[in-house]
Amino acid sequence: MIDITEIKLSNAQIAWRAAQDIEDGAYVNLGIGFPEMVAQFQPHGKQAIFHTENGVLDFGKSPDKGHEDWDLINAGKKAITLNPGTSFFHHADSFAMVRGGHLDVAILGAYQVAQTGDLANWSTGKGGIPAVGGAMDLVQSAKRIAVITDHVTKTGAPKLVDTCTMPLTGVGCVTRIYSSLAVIDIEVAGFVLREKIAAISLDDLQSLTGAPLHLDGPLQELACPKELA
Amino acid sequence: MIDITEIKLSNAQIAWRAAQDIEDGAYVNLGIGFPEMVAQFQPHGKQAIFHTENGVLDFGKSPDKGHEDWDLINAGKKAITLNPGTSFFHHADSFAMVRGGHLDVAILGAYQVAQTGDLANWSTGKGGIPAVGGAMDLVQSAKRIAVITDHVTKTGAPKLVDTCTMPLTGVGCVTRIYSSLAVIDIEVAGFVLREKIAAISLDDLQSLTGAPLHLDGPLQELACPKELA
Amino acid sequence: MDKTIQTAAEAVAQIPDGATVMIGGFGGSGAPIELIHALIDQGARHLTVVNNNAGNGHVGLAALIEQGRVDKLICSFPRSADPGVFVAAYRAGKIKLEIVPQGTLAERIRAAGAGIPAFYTPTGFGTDVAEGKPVAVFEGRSYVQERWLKADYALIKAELGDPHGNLTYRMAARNFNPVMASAATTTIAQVSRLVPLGGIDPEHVVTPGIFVSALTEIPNPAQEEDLNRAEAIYP
Amino acid sequence: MDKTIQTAAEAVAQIPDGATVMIGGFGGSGAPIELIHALIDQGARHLTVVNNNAGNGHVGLAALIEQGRVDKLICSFPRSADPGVFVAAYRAGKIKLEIVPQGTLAERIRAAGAGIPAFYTPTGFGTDVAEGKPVAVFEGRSYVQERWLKADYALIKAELGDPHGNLTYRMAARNFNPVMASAATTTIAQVSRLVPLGGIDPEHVVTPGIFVSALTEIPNPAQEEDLNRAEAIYP
Repeated sequence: MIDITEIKLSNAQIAWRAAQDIEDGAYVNLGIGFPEMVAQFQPHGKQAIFHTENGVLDFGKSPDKGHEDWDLINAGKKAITLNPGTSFFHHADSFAMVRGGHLDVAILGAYQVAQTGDLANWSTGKGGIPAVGGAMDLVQSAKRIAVITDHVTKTGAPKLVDTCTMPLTGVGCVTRIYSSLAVIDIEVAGFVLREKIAAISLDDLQSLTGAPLHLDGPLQELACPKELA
Repeated sequence: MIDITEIKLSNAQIAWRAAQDIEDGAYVNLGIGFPEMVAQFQPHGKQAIFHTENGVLDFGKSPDKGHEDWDLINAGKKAITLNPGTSFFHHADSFAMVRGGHLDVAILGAYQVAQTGDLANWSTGKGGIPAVGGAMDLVQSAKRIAVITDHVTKTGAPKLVDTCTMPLTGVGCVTRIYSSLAVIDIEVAGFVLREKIAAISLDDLQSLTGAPLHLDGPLQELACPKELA
Repeated sequence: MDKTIQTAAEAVAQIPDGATVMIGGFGGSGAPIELIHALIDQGARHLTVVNNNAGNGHVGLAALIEQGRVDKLICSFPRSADPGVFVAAYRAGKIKLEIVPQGTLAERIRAAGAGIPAFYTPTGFGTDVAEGKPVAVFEGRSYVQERWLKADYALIKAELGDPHGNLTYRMAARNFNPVMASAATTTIAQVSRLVPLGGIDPEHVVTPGIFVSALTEIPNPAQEEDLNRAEAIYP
Repeated sequence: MDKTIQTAAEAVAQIPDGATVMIGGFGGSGAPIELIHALIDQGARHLTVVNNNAGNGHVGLAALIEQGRVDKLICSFPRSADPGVFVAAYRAGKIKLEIVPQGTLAERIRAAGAGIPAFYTPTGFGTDVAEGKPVAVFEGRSYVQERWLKADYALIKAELGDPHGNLTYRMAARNFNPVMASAATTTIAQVSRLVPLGGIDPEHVVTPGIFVSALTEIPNPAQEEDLNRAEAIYP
């Protein structure tokens, strides 16, 4: 198997790439953990508005250490700050926003994504204690569901698969994957490759992917700022 | 048929009688029109808290003429005032209070009440334009549903009936009727007479009632302040 | 991002013939009179309107009906001090009426905004309004299934608004406005005062901006009750 | 009418063994630590607890679990920085776990408060959490039927409270507290500041007093995060 350690994108680069597609004025929910990083890379002149499940819309960046207020946190329980324009609301209202289709984009992590758009990201199914949080609500309801993820697991197994073997978070919900090697849309045909990093061949990329990669129109180079590597 | 014009209670007296049963601290909704009058007769030392469907809890009495604020109205579109303790909320939250069973008492008017507790008070069924408002929600959900009404229609027909002939507002919902002649509970047996005005005989009262009046325990005199007559 | 629009006319310009339009308010309180009048001027026809009532006098919703723009009205209580316009249109067969219990109306609108296609309510069980609807028993009690109610547009009235569309309301004028804001594809708010971003305390926002597409400042908005006492007629 | 109670101990005194208790908060924000600790002192056992999480460290909900008082936990996310107490109890078979997606949890609680016994949601369709639940198709899309979730008691944390039980919250500490307040037979609030009647602007009330049975003032309430950073253990 090809060793991608040296060529694959860093998490920061993946997050940067995902951030480029967020339109000005979009309402965005970022999953807890790695996806939170996307907020750092909003392109100049495009201002996204971030929603967090625990009842805050239009919040600001992390406070300096020592300036946290633990009543002002995001869904990952990390401290956030106020923006001019912030609003607070209770949990049922917060998920009314989610379920009602008012979010433009949700960006989540993944254990597995199937070529049908099925997502598994809440339970490994191996006897660990399951924890679903707001993921199942988000994936059914935001107008666009994107995943950011390493292209393969730590042991080199594909995370982009024919059929998910882990418990599903949602059925047919993901429409775009930003991986450490490529940008892939999910359409009727399955995985449609839009961009790949220059350092990997199409054949090698296919060998690391658990279902066929289709081409439809021009294939772009996936280029990210080197300083984020 | 007996003429009750001279002996029957006034609307104010009926409203007064209904007000005596409202417990201190009770949350109460008064239907639009005649039932609104109940608020004027809260017994000394008992403070009810009034809810109106259009999103106000714990409001005060009517303002003086010329001091109305038309953003501060009740469900009957009459001007009200603020109390210390008033709160505002939107319509879905207001009916969450109603439907969720948080009101202790709702007092409504009636076209007909059946001995089963069925209530008809929204449509005469005669080709008039129907208007239901919040009545159907109230009658299904408040902990106690009481009706205040004349005992008979303007033409002398019973309003307390065996079976409602007009379109129903709710099924089996009314538990007490304060009429212009009597106080009647609705129980498994049907109409159970609790109080009647001294000036009418039991036989005459029965003749003005469309279903059997049962006795269960002592029959009290229905006595109301004469100055309200 | 700035959602503010200069005039009511511009705010309602895109509403097409045949649109379903929710109009906030309970009677006159919270009724967006200026937006409704702008919609009359704009000329859209064959509208389905969702409102608690059916208009009063000859202004606001009553005027929209009087101008023959409303094919169907979904409401809970088509009575008012002066319901003549609606009554005449209804009796002439010019307007269809769907009566919905007030709490069910509010919850159907809230459900649309919250992505809930159907829910069960005890309201209306055993009555005419339950006719043709599925019934189910939960824990021994019977309930009626009701469906969400969505709209293409919502016209609402708020008190303060900021450029992101965060809104507050004034007293009982809140009523249907916040739930309607959440249930329409496009929500247009008239605000009595436009404040800068940050001008509304985050704890006091009632409608977060995510539910608002556009807002326009109408200082000193007309109150339906005052117009009717002055026997106003629009246009 | 005055719903204020002098001490947390008195406020929770009536909670019986076997009760279902909703506890507000999302992680530590909005968690009524003093009420939970009073419940630990009070001694009630075999509780079913509804909370978004499963405790963190050895205080609050984690301490209640560590003391063996909780037979079953209904939550969306039983992970935290230090979930050891829950994990140990779960692995030892001492506590049952029902996992509910967070939005479904919030809506089931809201439905209980709003008198809606069941509703349909797209959330969880086609996943393990939909197993055994009715499914229905509306307008071509599949939805799962979810049921209301009621409780005997709710323990919540608020910022301001008045003698009628009107409440406000502090920033993201609002979270589950208002919906839980509406869904329990008896709702007990700890408030950081008790104000006289009229001390809360009617426009700013988040939980109207109708949902609150009793409230007690706990000035300067403990923050779970601070306790855990200080490695506190209760009792």
